[in-house]
Amino acid sequence: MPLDNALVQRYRARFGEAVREAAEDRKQAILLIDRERLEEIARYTRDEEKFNLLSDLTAVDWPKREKRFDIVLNLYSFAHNSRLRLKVHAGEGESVASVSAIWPTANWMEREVYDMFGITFAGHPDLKRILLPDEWQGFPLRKDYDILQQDQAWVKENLGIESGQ
Amino acid sequence: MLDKVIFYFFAAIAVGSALLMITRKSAVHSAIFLTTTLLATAGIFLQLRAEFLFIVQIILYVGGIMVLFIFVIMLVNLDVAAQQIQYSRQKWVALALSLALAGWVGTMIWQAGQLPGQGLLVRGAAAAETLPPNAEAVAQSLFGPYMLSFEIASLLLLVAMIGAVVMAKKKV
Amino acid sequence: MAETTQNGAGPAGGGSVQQTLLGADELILNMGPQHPSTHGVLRVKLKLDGERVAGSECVIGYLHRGVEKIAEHRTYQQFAPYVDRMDYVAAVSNGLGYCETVEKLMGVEAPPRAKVIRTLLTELQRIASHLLWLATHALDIGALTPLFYCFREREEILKILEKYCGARLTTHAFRIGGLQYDAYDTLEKDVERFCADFLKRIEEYEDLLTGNRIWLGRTRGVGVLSAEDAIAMGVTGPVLRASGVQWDIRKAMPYAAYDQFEFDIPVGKNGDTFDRYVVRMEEMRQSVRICRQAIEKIPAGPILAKVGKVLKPPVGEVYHAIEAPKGELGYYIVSDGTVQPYRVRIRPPSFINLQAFDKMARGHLVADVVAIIGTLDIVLGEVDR
Amino acid sequence: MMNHLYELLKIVLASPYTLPVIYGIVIVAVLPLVAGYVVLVERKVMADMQARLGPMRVGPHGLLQPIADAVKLLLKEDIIPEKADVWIFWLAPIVSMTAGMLALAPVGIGPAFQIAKDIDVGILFIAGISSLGIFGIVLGGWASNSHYSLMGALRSAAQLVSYETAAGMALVSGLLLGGSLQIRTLVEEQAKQGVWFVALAPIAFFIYLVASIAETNRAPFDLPEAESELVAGYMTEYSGFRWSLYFLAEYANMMVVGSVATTIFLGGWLRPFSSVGGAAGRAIDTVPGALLLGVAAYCLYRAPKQPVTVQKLVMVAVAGLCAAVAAALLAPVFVAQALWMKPAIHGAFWFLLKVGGYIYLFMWLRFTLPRYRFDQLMRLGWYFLIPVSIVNVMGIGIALVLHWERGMHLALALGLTTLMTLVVAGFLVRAELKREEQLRQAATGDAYAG
Repeated sequence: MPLDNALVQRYRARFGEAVREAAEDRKQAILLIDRERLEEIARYTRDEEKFNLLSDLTAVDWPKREKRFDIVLNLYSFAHNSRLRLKVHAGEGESVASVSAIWPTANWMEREVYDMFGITFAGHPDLKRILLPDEWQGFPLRKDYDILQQDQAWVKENLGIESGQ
Repeated sequence: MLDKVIFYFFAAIAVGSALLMITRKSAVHSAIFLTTTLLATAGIFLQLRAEFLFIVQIILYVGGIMVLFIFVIMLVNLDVAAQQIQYSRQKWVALALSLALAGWVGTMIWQAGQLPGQGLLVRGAAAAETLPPNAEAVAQSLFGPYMLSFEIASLLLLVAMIGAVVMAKKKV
Repeated sequence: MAETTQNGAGPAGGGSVQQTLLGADELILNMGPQHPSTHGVLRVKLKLDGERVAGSECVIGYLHRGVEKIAEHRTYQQFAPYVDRMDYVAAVSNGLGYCETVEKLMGVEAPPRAKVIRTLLTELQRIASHLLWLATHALDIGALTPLFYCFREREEILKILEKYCGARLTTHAFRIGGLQYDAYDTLEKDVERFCADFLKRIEEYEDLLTGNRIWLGRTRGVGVLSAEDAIAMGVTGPVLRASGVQWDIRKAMPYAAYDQFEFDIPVGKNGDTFDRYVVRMEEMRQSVRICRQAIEKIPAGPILAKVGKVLKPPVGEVYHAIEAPKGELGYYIVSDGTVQPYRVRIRPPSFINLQAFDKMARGHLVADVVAIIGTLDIVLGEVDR
Repeated sequence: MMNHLYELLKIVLASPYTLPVIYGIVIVAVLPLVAGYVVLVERKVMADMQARLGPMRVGPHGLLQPIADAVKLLLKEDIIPEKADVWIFWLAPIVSMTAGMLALAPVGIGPAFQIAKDIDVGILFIAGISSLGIFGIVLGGWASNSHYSLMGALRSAAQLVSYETAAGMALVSGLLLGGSLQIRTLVEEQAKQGVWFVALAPIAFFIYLVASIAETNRAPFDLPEAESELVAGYMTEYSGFRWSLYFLAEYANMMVVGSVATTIFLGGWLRPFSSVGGAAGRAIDTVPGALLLGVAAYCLYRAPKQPVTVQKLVMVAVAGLCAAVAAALLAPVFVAQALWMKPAIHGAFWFLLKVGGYIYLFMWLRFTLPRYRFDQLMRLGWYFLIPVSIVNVMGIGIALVLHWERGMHLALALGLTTLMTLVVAGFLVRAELKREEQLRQAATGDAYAG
């Protein structure tokens, strides 16, 4: 259901159209914002709204949408003891501004998102695979990556077996 | 009889490992052979019932100095040095020196032959068993007649030590 | 690929270390993945300047099993046992987090009896997890004996869990919507007995370590993390509290039955290894407190809410976090209305906390690196997922 | 023919070298076994302190465990890493162990059993030779061509060099009191003065205790083998028999330092209250025998409880052994004809008992304390032990001079010395605490301290 409380109004007042939509799901506030303006909104969110803990940064893949990726930031504010979820849409090959300068903890999370979805983050200190081996081909958490699929070449070369299955 | 056997045993080890010490390429190996030489010398001291000298030789040279040697050798990477042919330039100098030394020793022995007795500097050594325990003896002579030289030597060492410390500090 | 072929000693070359010890240049020392004190298969590349750490990089992923991918191909119930395999020394907590998240997603709520029993078991699990941490941490710092004492106590807890659900380590203890098994008859008695002598035992550990000059020397001022840094690095759990931030999800956003019990949140002030030690020790005491209250008032009633055999949560998403022994354990689940979750994102505390390692290790000695890895209390199964 | 052999035998027996050679062979043959059983004891002590049973499978209460371990080690594959300096890799453990065993030569296990009887620098000999063991460690660590080994070796060497000074100073203060380097004389001095030197120079003893733990690389100073940092220190690349040689060396060294401490500070082979004679003395003399009889009785009592017949038999055998020794210990006390063997047997008993106690202390500390960090270890050595030991030695020297020249009462003079040393130590400790506090402030002040 759409959400329209003081917080949302503040955001709308400040960023206008950049706040695409504000919704509430299971009593949790969700803001969908412009990809281009993610960085400044994030900075505002941390400094003005005091959401100083980035609990989680991840992504969701919607292949049928024309901008297939959601980048999801789950924020927490010690001051208000409340959570906020920022969302950004990104299409195939579009890169998202890195927030690792704002919340250093985003460093590894963004690396993991890149590792699993192949979403690149502009301005990330060293964006490389973190969980999978560096030479791995493909991005496992994309919906078009089958669960049995894997980088056969890599497995063959490094584990000396035909297939992991 | 047994004394002689022991003596030649240790002497052989000393000379042999001394030679090996010079000929080894790897510095660590040379260090090890140097250690063996020192140990063998200590053995000769022991066979002469000079127990104090024997143990001092081991504690100071082997236990102290050689450990530091090996320490340093291990720290510095000597592979490069090992590759090169060493002492190439001083070959002739070395030869001349060794010849001179050999000549000197020869003359000494020859002179000794002039002396009455069985022709060696060592004559009529007292039966070792009858020697008094010599730790005290060494101490007596060190702090008795040789007091001054002893103190001077220790002073020298102290100076050297301080100097080393200062130099080390400078580098840091 | 280099990661798997290098071992602890590493072919980084004997030459470099020799020059380094003379202070000539920096040495890359490679700890792990096969190393006694990297707690599993963590691999740390240390840039050493002499014996001091000039920088470090954690190489992880050796245990990656693609849990989040698996989740998208299992039904909600089928996936529940998988979460136990992440932080395998605190399986109950993982299960609690997952079940509650799905319940939130479906808008059902576990009955009060179930909630209290969940809380009880989760707190026992927290004690077990902290005991394992203490054991290994002390061992890394060279104290051999606490290991066995801690395992002795942990054994008691595992026995209780085993009596409850039949499993000791990866206990699939809870079900979505409540519990499958009701509390067995002597549960209260067992827990009470455990609590009673555990409080005595924990005194013994403190006698052994807390006042010990060597222990203080090894832990005080080591791996300091200021409150600001801690928050910026997203560190949570005991590590955050040791840095002086009094934040515990059990109090901030109570879940399960924590709002019914009273307990304190221990807080450190220096944010060094010693404070983290003190905080965890105190947390164990507080957990005992909660357990004792819990066994006093386990309400009667059903243990399983009305949930169908087939779970089809309405379309939508939810993020729910609990205070796992290691820190904030969060689940972000997106539902597309089918029987399988569309996306399950797990926010593993160990993974995030490990990120602070570099900051903490800078300028310390190699020996301290071991202490710092220990004090972060990571579980690689959770880091790599 | 026969009488030729007889002549030969007579010569051999007459030669002064025969007995020592036999003793030497005995030591070399028995030491590994003893070490093995010391390990077993250590494991049992550890188990006891850690609320478990320890080895129980091989033989009753694991009595045969050492033999099983030895067999395992001998049969184990012996790995030499590539790029290792092979013959140094071979040599190193042997050096370590030879040093360890050779150092036992002048040790007097009882007045009768002493290989190098008339060696006149006994204590120096032990100190010097045992310090050679470091060669084995350093070379082994270097030859393995591995970071961990090398670091372990370097640490080990630095540690030994820096703690030998303190240990030496402590020994010197003992020697000053005894007025000789000879083992026998030292013990006889303590008998003559009717008091063990630990009572006269407690600080020296304490310093030697700490330093000797560090020298033998035992916890809390076991950094060279700190398994949580350097996998196994200088032993990392060793396996099988070679590794067991290092292990043997470590335990031989423990026995060496134990014997030295016993000889100098704990009255060697003297029994407690050695000056007491008559009925009371007799009573004390019966204690050892009674003790062993008790052990024998306990073994017999446990024997039927063993599950397997073999184990029952072994228990009985152990009991028999204890009983035999007890008989040997008791005979001289009650049978006049056997009096001549009293000093030998009782001396050996008391000596071994004391050494055992010393080693037990090592184990106790090992399972109680965490491990020092290397810089802390060095500070302890250089900033505390060495200064204190030097002050202590000077004080003792002055005290002795006062005693000899001014006729001051020895105990009083030494008491004053101890007091003075304690004061100095107190100052040092306070300075150290202050420094630590400052360091901690700095560290907590900014996270990148150091």
